[in-house]
Amino acid sequence: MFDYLKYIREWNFPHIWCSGCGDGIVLKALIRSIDKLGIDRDDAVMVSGIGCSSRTPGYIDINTLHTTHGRALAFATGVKLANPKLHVIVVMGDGDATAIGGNHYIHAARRNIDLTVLLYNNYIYGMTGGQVSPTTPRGMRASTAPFGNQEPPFNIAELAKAAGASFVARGDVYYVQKLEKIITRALEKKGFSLVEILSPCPTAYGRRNRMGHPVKMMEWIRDNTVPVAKYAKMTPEEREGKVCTGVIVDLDLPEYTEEYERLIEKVKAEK
Amino acid sequence: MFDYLKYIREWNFPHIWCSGCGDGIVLKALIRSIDKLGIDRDDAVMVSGIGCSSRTPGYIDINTLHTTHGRALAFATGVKLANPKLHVIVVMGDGDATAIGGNHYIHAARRNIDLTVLLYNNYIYGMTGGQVSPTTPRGMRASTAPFGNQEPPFNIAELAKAAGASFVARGDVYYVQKLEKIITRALEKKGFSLVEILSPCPTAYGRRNRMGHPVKMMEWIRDNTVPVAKYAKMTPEEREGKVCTGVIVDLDLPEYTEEYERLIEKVKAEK
Amino acid sequence: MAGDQSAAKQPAVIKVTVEWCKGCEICVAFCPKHVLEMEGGKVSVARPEDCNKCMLCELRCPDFAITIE
Amino acid sequence: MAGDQSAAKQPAVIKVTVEWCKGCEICVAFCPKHVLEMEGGKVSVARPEDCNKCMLCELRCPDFAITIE
Amino acid sequence: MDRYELRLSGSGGQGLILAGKILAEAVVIYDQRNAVQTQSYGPEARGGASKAEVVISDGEIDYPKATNLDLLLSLTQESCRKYSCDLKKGGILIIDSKAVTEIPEGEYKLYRAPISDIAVESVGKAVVTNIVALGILTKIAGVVSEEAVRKAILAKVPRGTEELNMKAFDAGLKTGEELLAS
Amino acid sequence: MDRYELRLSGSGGQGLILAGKILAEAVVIYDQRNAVQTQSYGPEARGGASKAEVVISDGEIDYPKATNLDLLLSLTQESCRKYSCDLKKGGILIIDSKAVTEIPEGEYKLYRAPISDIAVESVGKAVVTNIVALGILTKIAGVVSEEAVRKAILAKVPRGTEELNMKAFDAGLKTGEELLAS
Amino acid sequence: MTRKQSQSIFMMQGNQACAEGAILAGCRFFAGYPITPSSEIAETLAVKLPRIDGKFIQMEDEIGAMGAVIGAALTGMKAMTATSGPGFSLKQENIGYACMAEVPCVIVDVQRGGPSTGTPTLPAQMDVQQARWGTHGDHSIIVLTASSAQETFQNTILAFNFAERYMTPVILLLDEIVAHTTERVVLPDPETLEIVNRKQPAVPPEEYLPYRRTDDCIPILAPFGTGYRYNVTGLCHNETGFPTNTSQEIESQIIRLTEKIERHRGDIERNREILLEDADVAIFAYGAVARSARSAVRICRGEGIKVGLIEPVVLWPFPEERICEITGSIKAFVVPEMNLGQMAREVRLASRCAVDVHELHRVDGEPITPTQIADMVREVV
Amino acid sequence: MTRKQSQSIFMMQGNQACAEGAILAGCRFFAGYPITPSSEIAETLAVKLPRIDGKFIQMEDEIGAMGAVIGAALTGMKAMTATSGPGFSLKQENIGYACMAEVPCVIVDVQRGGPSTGTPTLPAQMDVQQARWGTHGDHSIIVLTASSAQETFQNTILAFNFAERYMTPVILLLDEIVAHTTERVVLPDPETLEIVNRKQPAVPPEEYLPYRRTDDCIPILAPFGTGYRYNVTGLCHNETGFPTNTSQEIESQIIRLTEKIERHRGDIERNREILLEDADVAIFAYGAVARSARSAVRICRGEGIKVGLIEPVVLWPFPEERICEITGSIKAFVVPEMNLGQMAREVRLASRCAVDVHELHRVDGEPITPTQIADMVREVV
Ligand SMILES: Cc1ncc(C[n+]2csc(CCOP(=O)(O)OP(=O)(O)O)c2C)c(N)n1
Ligand SMILES: Cc1ncc(C[n+]2csc(CCOP(=O)(O)OP(=O)(O)O)c2C)c(N)n1
Ligand code: SF4
Ligand code: SF4
Ligand code: SF4
Ligand code: SF4
Ligand code: SF4
Ligand code: SF4
Ligand SMILES: [Mg+2]
Ligand SMILES: [Mg+2]
Repeated sequence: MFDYLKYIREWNFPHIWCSGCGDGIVLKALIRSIDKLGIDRDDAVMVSGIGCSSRTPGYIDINTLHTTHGRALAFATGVKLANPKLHVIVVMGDGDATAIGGNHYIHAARRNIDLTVLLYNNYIYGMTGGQVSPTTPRGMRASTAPFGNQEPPFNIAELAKAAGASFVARGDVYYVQKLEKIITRALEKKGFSLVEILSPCPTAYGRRNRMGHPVKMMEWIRDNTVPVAKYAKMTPEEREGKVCTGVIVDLDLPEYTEEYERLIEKVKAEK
Repeated sequence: MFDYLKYIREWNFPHIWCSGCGDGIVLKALIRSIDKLGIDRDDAVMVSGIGCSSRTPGYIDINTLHTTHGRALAFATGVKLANPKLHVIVVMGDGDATAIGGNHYIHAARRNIDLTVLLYNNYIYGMTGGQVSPTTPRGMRASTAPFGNQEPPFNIAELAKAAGASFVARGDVYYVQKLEKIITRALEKKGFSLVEILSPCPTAYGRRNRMGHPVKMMEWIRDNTVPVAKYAKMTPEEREGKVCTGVIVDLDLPEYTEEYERLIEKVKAEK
Repeated sequence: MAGDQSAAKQPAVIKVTVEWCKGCEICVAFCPKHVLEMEGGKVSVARPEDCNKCMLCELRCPDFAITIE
Repeated sequence: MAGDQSAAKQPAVIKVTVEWCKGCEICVAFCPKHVLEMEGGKVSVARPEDCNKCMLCELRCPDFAITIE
Repeated sequence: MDRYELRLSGSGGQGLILAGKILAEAVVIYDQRNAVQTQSYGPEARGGASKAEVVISDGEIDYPKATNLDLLLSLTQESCRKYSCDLKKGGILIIDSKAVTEIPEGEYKLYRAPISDIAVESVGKAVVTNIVALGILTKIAGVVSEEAVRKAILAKVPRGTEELNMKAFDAGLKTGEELLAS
Repeated sequence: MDRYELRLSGSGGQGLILAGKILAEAVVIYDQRNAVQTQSYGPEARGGASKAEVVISDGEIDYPKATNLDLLLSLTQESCRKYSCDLKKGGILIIDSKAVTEIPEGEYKLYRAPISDIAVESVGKAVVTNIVALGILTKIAGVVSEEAVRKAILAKVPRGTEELNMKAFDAGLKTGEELLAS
Repeated sequence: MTRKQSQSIFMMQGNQACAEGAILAGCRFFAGYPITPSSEIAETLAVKLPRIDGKFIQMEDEIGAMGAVIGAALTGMKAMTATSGPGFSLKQENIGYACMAEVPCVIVDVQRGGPSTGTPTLPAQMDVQQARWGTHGDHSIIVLTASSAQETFQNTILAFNFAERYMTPVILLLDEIVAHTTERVVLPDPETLEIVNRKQPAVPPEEYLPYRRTDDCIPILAPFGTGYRYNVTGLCHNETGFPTNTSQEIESQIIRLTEKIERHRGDIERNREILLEDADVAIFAYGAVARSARSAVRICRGEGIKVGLIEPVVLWPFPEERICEITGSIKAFVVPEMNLGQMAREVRLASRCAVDVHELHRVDGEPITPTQIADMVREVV
Repeated sequence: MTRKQSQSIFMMQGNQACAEGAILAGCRFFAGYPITPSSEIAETLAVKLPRIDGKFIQMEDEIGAMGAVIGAALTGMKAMTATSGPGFSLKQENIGYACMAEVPCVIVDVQRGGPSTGTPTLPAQMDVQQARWGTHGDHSIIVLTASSAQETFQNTILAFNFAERYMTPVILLLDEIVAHTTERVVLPDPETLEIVNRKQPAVPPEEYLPYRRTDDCIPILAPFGTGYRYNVTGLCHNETGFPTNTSQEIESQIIRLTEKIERHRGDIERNREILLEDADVAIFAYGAVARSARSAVRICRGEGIKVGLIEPVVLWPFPEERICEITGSIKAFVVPEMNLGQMAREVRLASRCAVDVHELHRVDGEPITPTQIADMVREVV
């Protein structure tokens, strides 16, 4: 039996997430990965922004930092650069990371700084009650897209890739064992590691889009995700409406804080 | 003889740019493109951020809006959405567009809003005296990278592409006729059109990096740019240190303000 | 798959932390053995003997409310 | 290329706005015909008769300081 | 009437905010008296205890919050525990008898009915519990006309659910009548 | 000395800021008196007129800007035109006689020398014009010791250019001497 | 929001009333970024604007929203954004731009408790000094408030009118109580509303100077695209709109930015006053607290206590003169606020410290009650 | 910067002196974004920090820089950022976070004229009210200033000491003149400097409460990675650091944020005073203007005018009591500022309007001269 209690802040439970919210499922997968890798809780830091997903730090018993909306990666950059020995895990929602936080997102990826980023994508602003997000698919409804969203969404993973991330993957809370494996790989990777996670929001997204019941949202994930390898072989028509999951990028690139240590050595040698 | 005087604010000349600064060369190419397309000066708006390149609005006799650092695209989005009949040209430096302005950059590209973006890339913060930029190549010196830049630079064009831009191109001020053609195509394109332009800064970049003389910087561009088609055929080793120029992306995608007009029609019909 | 079999032999202990269960039905809907049911808005273990210890309910419960021993 | 030839025949009028010229030497360095020279930190038209009206000096002058007619 | 304060409480998702809005609109738009309606936002509103308040008056309503309740409706044990202390002496407490088993002490008039069961029985759906409660409350409080509430319900519920809601409201009215009579 | 104000002016890129810094350091670090140095930033500093100011005193220097000049050095016509009005009566004006042809009116002592030509003649490079000017000024102003300036130059110029700059400084000193003598 | 058939009586939240006011004021452009407790303003306009050829856009962040609003305003549109504390902080740089470039627009800040994320869903009035001083550099600014949905409706219109008349960003400061209380709002016949539209140039383009120094200190900015090609910048600029480094021009501009508001205090200042004539004690209250203050006045007057109330509709420029006048006839001020005394310091300054100013602070996320205020009034008397 | 061999006398700009002070104060982390007239601080530290195992990072923007500074500070490092007006506006949201979460750090704002881009290279003192009120929500903050390179060096150290002692962001407000004037700076023997380091928990992790309510109101935050696992948030929180919605906890936190500064005014306030004992007129001046004021005092005293000078080193909390005391013995204040009277209003408030406060404004990008001040003093006498 896996002992979650060791890793959670039991006194804060039950958590604030709605019935059927995927965020709790992700938290559990993360906990199992941390346990598997034997990461010391004292050396682990979780940094989050603002949003439902960003409330995760309240529930995990490591060093936790709940910052301002969109800025988690900036704070995390400070934490990691100041003390490269810490494992820094960054938790953000789609709005947090790619709307207001978009700039820190591409820059942290560019620097390839060793942060493990869990980006909970529920296609909506959950915390504030269902406004449209840069990841809301076209045509879907949100409180600020009452006639259906007319903006094209970001491909979060492609963006990280173009910006320079060394590890980019996508998982979901239906195929949760696969998610756990991906998170484990991301934690192991030295460099900016992005894991986009499809995590349903039945309350703010589901209800407005005929998926009010958590089970319906899980089914949607089950039926519309495709493993990367298979996705690669699909035609554009077949890809329509499908989301690929798995590891998309895994490159060996110089990591920022290691490069910085090298710089320090060089400069001190010159002096 | 081409009559630049028709398009410039003569009373502000000579301009503030340093001797050999590429920004004036770009301005001239833009003016010729505007002239060629017969764009009415009254209907054209130039929006810029803050930086040397962003001082361009002072010199061209159209509607001009010199905004805050990094925010030109946000202001431009307001201008264009409020009055889609206006031709909106956005002028930014590499720092302006991709450092502080990175978020607006990816979002304007994602929305594919009809803006013609001239991004003057001189690999440095010119205006403030030579600090490192997100486009400064590795190893090059800047006042805030005194030991050589250890951060990997953005590929500006790839970023726009990943974010969703419908037109992405790169030009330079040595091959200035080609630049003019690219700008003309960008102006004609309906949608977010990015033209990255290599424009030398001998003062803040060149001097620090053994290219203090404007002619040296022009030679560098001449010798290190490669047309897209040729670049595509090069090996990774051959590509090392080279920059490809030409049109990189040209797609037909729905344009934001047109989509918005469609939304209005739909909503009004429903009412 | 000897391990599986021996595990299957030992009946599963399915623990529910009722105060934490928010009744999302996810565990119920995706239990391959239909072990679980909803009752009064919370999960209830209807047929523990059918459980194959696949752990899926535990893995997918968002509320840390169900565990398999 | 009749056009080119006839153009070449008519001698070029190279106009320099001295107050605007900042002496960057770009026009001088890349003039294919070595028509231009630097003098006292500004451009000067040394050999107008050699000009082939390629326009490159005008196109590349950052300061709107040189034009070819 | 100087000031009549109601609080509808239960858990997030029970539709009490909507019920509060309907009540306030009934008073203002259809009974043409004055009312203001407020509600709890925030983490409270998600999952935990949730509340909507309506203050009714014939004059201006300066202070919009209900602090000295004339009537408290509680659909959950938690909300009942949390809010009953705000009831004024002699006030009215309406509870869902299935959900609230621990009855708070105090000088008030208690009315209990299996409200959500009534919803299921009357129209087969628990989602209309809020409307049933509204019917009970309309009858018992006597501060708003049935007609006004009826109109307000029709104006605010999703198209296609009017009949369902009317049935639920009627069931509530009937229950209220019985409670008053007993 | 109570307060001695100098301004070194010319165009951006002529190295006058560096000259100002050298002068101030010579006074403070090597002559162990007090000096403050300021300069123009901004668009002015790019291309147009550029200036560096040094205020020298034996006491505290409160107001750091030079407004009532004891000495003005001008290497361009533009800067001379712009700044000569700030010269105090009886002050010193040193100009590059090649660049400044229009001499402003006023009660001051004028010294002219083809400063940039001297630079080219002495070491073959116009870049040391600022150091030549520093030599002239050191001689003429008499507010800082030659030794101090010499040390300050050595401390501030790029490694490998020390000899060059010493030559230029010497050429300046010589010119200054001649000017004083004439 | 439901409408009564015969009359124009509606039930709506302050946030919805704000959106309705904006539309009637002529607002046709909204750029925002969601944030509690302001989001209903955006959500209402997202539905309503496209129906009347208006534009709604949710930007990537608050900074972008403020930028887009300014851009839209320069095309001649009336434009607005709405936010709460954290977003208000982010908008400050571009609000300063709007001050500097003199671009009319309206910024709504529905205050929450703070600093930082603070208490996102609880009421507070902690941004009143920030509204005045939040951006860098010297400037003046008009800040309005409201105590009910009805007033929110009216003052939103007033905010647009001030923006257009004085060519300046105008801030409407609301609190969570006003924003989220659903109450009766009477919408007047649009014909009866006074709507101000910014001046248009009276001269041809050749003679046009956007920032011409006029008697009223207010510039005339032609909408982009109407043939007047000029430059707009956040740098100090002269009458032409081009950057300047000349001291006189810099000075004249900076002073004018403040002057154009200060000089028109008479037109801008608006206070609602209750029973001040014979009052010994004056309560100074605004926003939702003013509602409680009204009750407190009623309670105290019932007990024979001579207490009155001044409710400023315009918080900035602060009603200095009126406070000074009132000071002459009273013995003390009582200033209840959902902060630690941010406006009380202004009352003190304006009263020239001639009478005692008693501060009543509440910063626990709960509204100030009539009883609390009445208690303090009793204590003071 | 050149060093004299035998003694520690250097010639440096205020900006360089700031960087030197930071290093001696123990700062080992700088995150910034370039902006005139502050960039030399970053540039100096970019060279120096790596040599002493420190970290320098140029972030993508000012918001990110402020975030990185807070993150670094939570690992136990002393961290700093530097900016000017536009960047200072952008940092406000995260400065508020540092206030709320009580994270020690130093923010340098080298003021320019404004609002907006304004006059990037010209001196001004227009952000003094913003430094106090720039972020949303109620809070208190410590703001220092300096009038010379030497003082900049010293006050940078003081800023770090205050930050560490009071667990709060501290702002150092400079002006372009101080920042860019190269002058003599004597660097003391590092051994002689008083350096404050934040307290470490004295209890084991099980008993540790990061925001425990202590007598001095100051929390003890263990560096991340040292075995004390706790939560840091910008939401209102209780002693444990977890978010709260309880009114008592919210109130106690908000009040404590102000109390922890207010209660230690005695330790924090620092004024430099010249000839105030017998003065009829007191000049109140800070930053570069204080230099001119000193000359003005000398000039006026030379003419027999009894004038003195108070130069606050700490602008906020404002030296209310001292000003009040001085008010008792003088006839008038003269307050010269490179703004439109931002501190003069504080002097007026603190003096309880008991004496006249004469304001001298200069907003044209030129420094205030000794003559100007002396003229006004003469007028006033
Ligand atoms: C500066 C700022 N702007 C806006 C907000 C309001 N806000 C809080 S969370 C959020 C978005 C949440 O969406 P997402 O990041 O997708 O997280 P989710 O709740 O969906 O997990 C917003 C807009 C804020 N707190 N701060
Ligand atoms: C908010 C803000 N931060 C910083 C600055 C200072 N600043 C002005 S221009 C600039 C960068 C200029 O670099 P780039 O955008 O590449 O333009 P260039 O001058 O090289 O053309 C910076 C950092 C500013 N004006 N505003
Ligand atoms: S609103 Fe959505 S994202 Fe937030 S807790 Fe509820 S289900 Fe999860
Ligand atoms: S500093 Fe560089 S970018 Fe700026 S004007 Fe000079 S050469 Fe051009
Ligand atoms: S372990 Fe598997 S079979 Fe057993 S109850 Fe859970 S989901 Fe059903
Ligand atoms: S998945 Fe968890 S919360 Fe959902 S019903 Fe099952 S036990 Fe309850
Ligand atoms: S037109 Fe061509 S050939 Fe003639 S001067 Fe110019 S560059 Fe030389
Ligand atoms: S290119 Fe233009 S500015 Fe440069 S030297 Fe030639 S004419 Fe002068
Ligand atoms: Mg989301
Ligand atoms: Mg650049």
